[in-house]
Amino acid sequence: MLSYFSNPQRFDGLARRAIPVLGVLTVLLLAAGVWLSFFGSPPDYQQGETVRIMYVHVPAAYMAMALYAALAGASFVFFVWRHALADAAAEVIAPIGAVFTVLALVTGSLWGKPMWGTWWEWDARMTSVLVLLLVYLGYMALRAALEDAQQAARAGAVLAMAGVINLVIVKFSVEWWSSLHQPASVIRFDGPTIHASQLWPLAVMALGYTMLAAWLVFYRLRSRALIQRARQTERRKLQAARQAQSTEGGLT
Amino acid sequence: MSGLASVFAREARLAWSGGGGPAGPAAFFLAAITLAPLAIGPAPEVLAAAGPGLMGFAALLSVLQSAERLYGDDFADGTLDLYALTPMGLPLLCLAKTLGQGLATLWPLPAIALAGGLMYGVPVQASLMLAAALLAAIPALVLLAGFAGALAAGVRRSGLLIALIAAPLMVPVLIFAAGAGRSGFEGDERALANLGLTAALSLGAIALTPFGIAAAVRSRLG
Amino acid sequence: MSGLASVFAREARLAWSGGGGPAGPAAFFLAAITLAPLAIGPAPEVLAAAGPGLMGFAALLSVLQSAERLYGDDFADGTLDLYALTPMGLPLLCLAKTLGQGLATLWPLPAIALAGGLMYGVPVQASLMLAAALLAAIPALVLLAGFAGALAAGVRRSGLLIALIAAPLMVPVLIFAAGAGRSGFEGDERALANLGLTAALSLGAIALTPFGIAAAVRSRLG
Amino acid sequence: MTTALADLPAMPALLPAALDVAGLSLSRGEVRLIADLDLALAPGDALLLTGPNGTGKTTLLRALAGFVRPDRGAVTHEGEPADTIGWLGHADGLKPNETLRQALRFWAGLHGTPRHAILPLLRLLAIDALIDRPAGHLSRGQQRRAALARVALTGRPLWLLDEPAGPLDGAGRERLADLVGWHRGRGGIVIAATHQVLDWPGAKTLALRAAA
Amino acid sequence: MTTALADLPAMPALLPAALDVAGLSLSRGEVRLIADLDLALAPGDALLLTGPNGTGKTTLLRALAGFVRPDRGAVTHEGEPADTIGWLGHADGLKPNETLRQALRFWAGLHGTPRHAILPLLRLLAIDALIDRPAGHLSRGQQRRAALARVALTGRPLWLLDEPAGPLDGAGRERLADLVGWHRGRGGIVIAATHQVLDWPGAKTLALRAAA
Ligand code: HEM
Ligand SMILES: Nc1ncnc2c1ncn2[C@@H]1O[C@H](COP(=O)(O)OP(=O)(O)OP(=O)(O)O)[C@@H](O)[C@H]1O
Ligand SMILES: Nc1ncnc2c1ncn2[C@@H]1O[C@H](COP(=O)(O)OP(=O)(O)OP(=O)(O)O)[C@@H](O)[C@H]1O
Ligand SMILES: [Mg+2]
Ligand SMILES: [Mg+2]
Repeated sequence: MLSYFSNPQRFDGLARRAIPVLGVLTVLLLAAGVWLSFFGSPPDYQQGETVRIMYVHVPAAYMAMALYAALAGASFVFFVWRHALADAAAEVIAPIGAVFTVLALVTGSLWGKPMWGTWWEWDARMTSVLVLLLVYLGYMALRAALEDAQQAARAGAVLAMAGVINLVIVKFSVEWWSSLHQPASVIRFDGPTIHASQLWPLAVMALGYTMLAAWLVFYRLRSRALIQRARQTERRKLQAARQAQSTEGGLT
Repeated sequence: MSGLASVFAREARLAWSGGGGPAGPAAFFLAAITLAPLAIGPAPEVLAAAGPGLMGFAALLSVLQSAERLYGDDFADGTLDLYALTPMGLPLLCLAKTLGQGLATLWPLPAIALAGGLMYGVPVQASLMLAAALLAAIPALVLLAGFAGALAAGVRRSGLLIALIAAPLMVPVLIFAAGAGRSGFEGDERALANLGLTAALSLGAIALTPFGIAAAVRSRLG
Repeated sequence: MSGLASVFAREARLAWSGGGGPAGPAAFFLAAITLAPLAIGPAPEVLAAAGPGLMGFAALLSVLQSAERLYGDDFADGTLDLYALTPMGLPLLCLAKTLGQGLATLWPLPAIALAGGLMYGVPVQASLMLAAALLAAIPALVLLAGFAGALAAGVRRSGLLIALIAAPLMVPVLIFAAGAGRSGFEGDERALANLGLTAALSLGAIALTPFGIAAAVRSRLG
Repeated sequence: MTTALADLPAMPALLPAALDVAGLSLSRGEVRLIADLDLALAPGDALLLTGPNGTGKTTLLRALAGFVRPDRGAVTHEGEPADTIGWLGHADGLKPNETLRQALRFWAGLHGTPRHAILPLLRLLAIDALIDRPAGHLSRGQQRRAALARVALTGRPLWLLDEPAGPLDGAGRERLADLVGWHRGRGGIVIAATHQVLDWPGAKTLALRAAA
Repeated sequence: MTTALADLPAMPALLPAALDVAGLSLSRGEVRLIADLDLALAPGDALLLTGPNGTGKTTLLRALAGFVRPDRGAVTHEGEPADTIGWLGHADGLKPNETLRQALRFWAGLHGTPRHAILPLLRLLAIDALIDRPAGHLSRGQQRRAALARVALTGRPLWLLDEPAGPLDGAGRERLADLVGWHRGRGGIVIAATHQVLDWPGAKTLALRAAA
């Protein structure tokens, strides 16, 4: 499976077909999700209409973590098998994950104002998501700082794998430290404790977010590959031109 | 004069190309104000009271963090020798260089401080005052860090040395800048006076430190 | 085994001869805990409540301050290449090197934290608990700083990058260590549990980070 | 000079050394520097890497040491690279605040080489009088000599040297030749990138050419 | 090669240069390296500093540039040192993240040298193809060539070069000789410390000897 995609042509073929499909799925799912969130679900008996922020917030928080897991997974694959596509995927996933993290933070704090009467609270879950944002930023900063592409790839992979600790912290922070924030109620060992009328829009939105992320990842992977190929041909042309020049007896 | 501008522009460019420009200090500042509450605990009264001071302190530290490279790199790669032989004179060059790097990297700090103030539960007006005070403090902080950086250039573990030299010099700036934020918080009319004093310190630093920095550089050429 | 000891001893010696050994971090730590009240203001309740946390935070920062040189120097002068070719294996070497430098420079911090706690008006017993927690935290902090330092070795403005990389990894250590001091202050029986967790994190770091550091070093040799 | 050479103490015997390079291809950025290089060296051999600036001498040495991953091909050592290679890069690997005595004792100890080998080696390289100077107070060429002593003290059979003679004076180059001769006589292998003419008897030369 | 030399654009005329050293004594630590040195150089002159490692070549150059204070004696320039000296130290003074184009434009601008001089100079030194590479991605010798171009772009009359040819290949040394010849032809002075044999026509040599 891995070696199958080490052929750039083959990956390009897959990506070319996947991108429009993912794009359409994203639009459909998000449209359905938004409709369900606003009209297809009742206001909460405690939280009233503000509960609708949940349908934006929870999937964003879930994507922030899922994308980090994907980043770490891709890094692991690159670290062990040196698969260039895995490194490209890691590089591409990081900024997307950071954006979802910011979205989770912003929607969470928008929600916090009506619910807890404050935009921000130094509560374990919220703080650990902020720290997750720092992990993303650190990863991107490290890659940006290393000029050598090979070094950037390897060092980035090492860091991404170490950063997995933070996922554990985000996940369990609410249980470890008594906290204002909701404990998990959807993803639990003993099954969801949330009402079905809320579960449905949530699930559709979550799926929509996932498709959006996948679409973005594939799109950027492909454009990255195209840019690289263009650069390569340009370089070859340049080299050929120089060779022609030097045989005329100009420089060397 | 175009020499000044070109040095300023080059240093700003170097700060961008190698270190990601303002991303580094901004992220460091963000990390510092994120971690502090984890250590101090979430009690809102304590956080709101300590907020402006912590933010001022974190700004000082993020200036210090970049101080080591300010002259240390130039020392290691031989650029300092070349700067000493420029036609424009060392003090002016050092002024342009230090401000160029500092401003290119530190401009987001006031904005982050504003957000941070709000996150710590500091009222809006006081947070604004704090952001303004930081803005006024940055030139002074950067130049003092540059002075220490030049003195310690190329010394092992110069980061620590720089902190030791620069921190005491920065105390007055820190007191006035954090004071502006605090008096803003306490609803006190001294806030504006503190802000004014911070700006005055920055102007003083622009007038005086270039000579100090130039002397420090010369002392390191031997 | 004698190889381990000789690496440890050499790094400790280099830390002394070049950078003044523990003087630097001690002074930085001292400066941080003296400056913080200037920034935060003198209200005793605030200071005593924020004290243990501030001290933990300042310790973290002084570890970060020295992290840049930990692997940066070796990278620049070619020593890292040599270390990669030693007979003892890179992970063990990195462990000995990092702890050698860290312990040689940071041992005074717990004692200063004790004194600082008393100065901030934290009760004696809580101050003692804080000092013990710092002692337990230092190996973990140093090794995590070493990991970040190895990743960012030789990069422009690596100090900032290191802080950004290491700070998130240090969060658990900071929470438990400062938590020990805080619960000590609040007369809480969780203090001992926090202390134990801090020590456990340090042991975990000793077991795991050497492989991370070695991988980081290798990634930078290319 | 040969007197100094005779002074060199018996050091522990070298591990058996042999190097085999098959179909090695290296690139930097997107430029292919070395294509399909084959190379075999046996105990006592010396190889000089020459060629214009930027043709990949440093890159090749780093690949032989295992620091750079080849695009294709393989480098086979007799034994582990980490047990057989003595490395001298463009940088000397000295600490400005460490005296030569301290530094060389450390490296000798790490590699299990007896300490009494240090002084004769420094004498051979004519820097024995500087043994208690911190490396930061040495001139460029003196630092290079100290770094060469460090390589010899590793007791490793395969020496990879990147421009060992760059900052050396004429006498220094002769002493380097003596040192290399001694090492080869013990069954060691030496590969050196150089722009200087180095008269090492029986040394092969690999002249790299500029990439197309 | 001489084609490349003929390509060099008319640069602003050099300031008049002359160097006068009288009774100069220098030491490092407590060792006297140079005692009572007298030296006079006129426009067009070249001086090669040679001598074993550690005899004070670098120290002398730094003293001529005004970085090191002499124990006794005086260095007299025609004009201010800060207006007449083009400096090349052991280090190249390049920033790893800056491309050659960026770096050389900066230095040319700072010294008021027109930009169109950059490309011909790089062509003379055979690194014009690398102009958009960050300096950190160049080989050792390529970096040295770039640093030489920087010296030429200062438009200063008195060049002080510390081992300019150390990492250069044979062709590089010839191009260096061309560059130096061009500079001397314009009335410049060149002083270079070197361990390489540099064939600069009419160059004087000052051979330093080891301190007693
Ligand atoms: C900036 C502030 C906030 C952040 C960073 C944040 C972060 C998170 C994260 C990471 C999750 C995923 C938890 C998991 O899967 O275990 C989550 C879920 C959730 N959050 Fe927030 N949150 C914030 C504010 C809020 C607020 C104010 C509320 C409303 C009271 C809220 C309600 C929820 C709910 C109901 C879930 C779903 C829990 C589940 O079912 O698993 N969050 N949040
Ligand atoms: N990190 C890098 N990224 C891209 N290209 C690089 C990098 N490092 C080196 N190069 C290029 O690779 C080529 C080979 O470099 P290398 O240092 O191996 O040359 P060399 O033969 O040792 O040259 P010299 O004689 O100047 O030391 C050079 O053309 C250089 O510009
Ligand atoms: N900071 C210093 N303190 C004490 N002695 C020093 C210091 N720097 C250099 N020296 C000594 O001064 C002498 C001259 O050094 P210098 O670097 O000028 O020599 P050099 O002729 O340039 O040698 P090389 O050919 O090796 O570059 C050397 O013997 C060196 O050991
Ligand atoms: Mg090379
Ligand atoms: Mg010299």
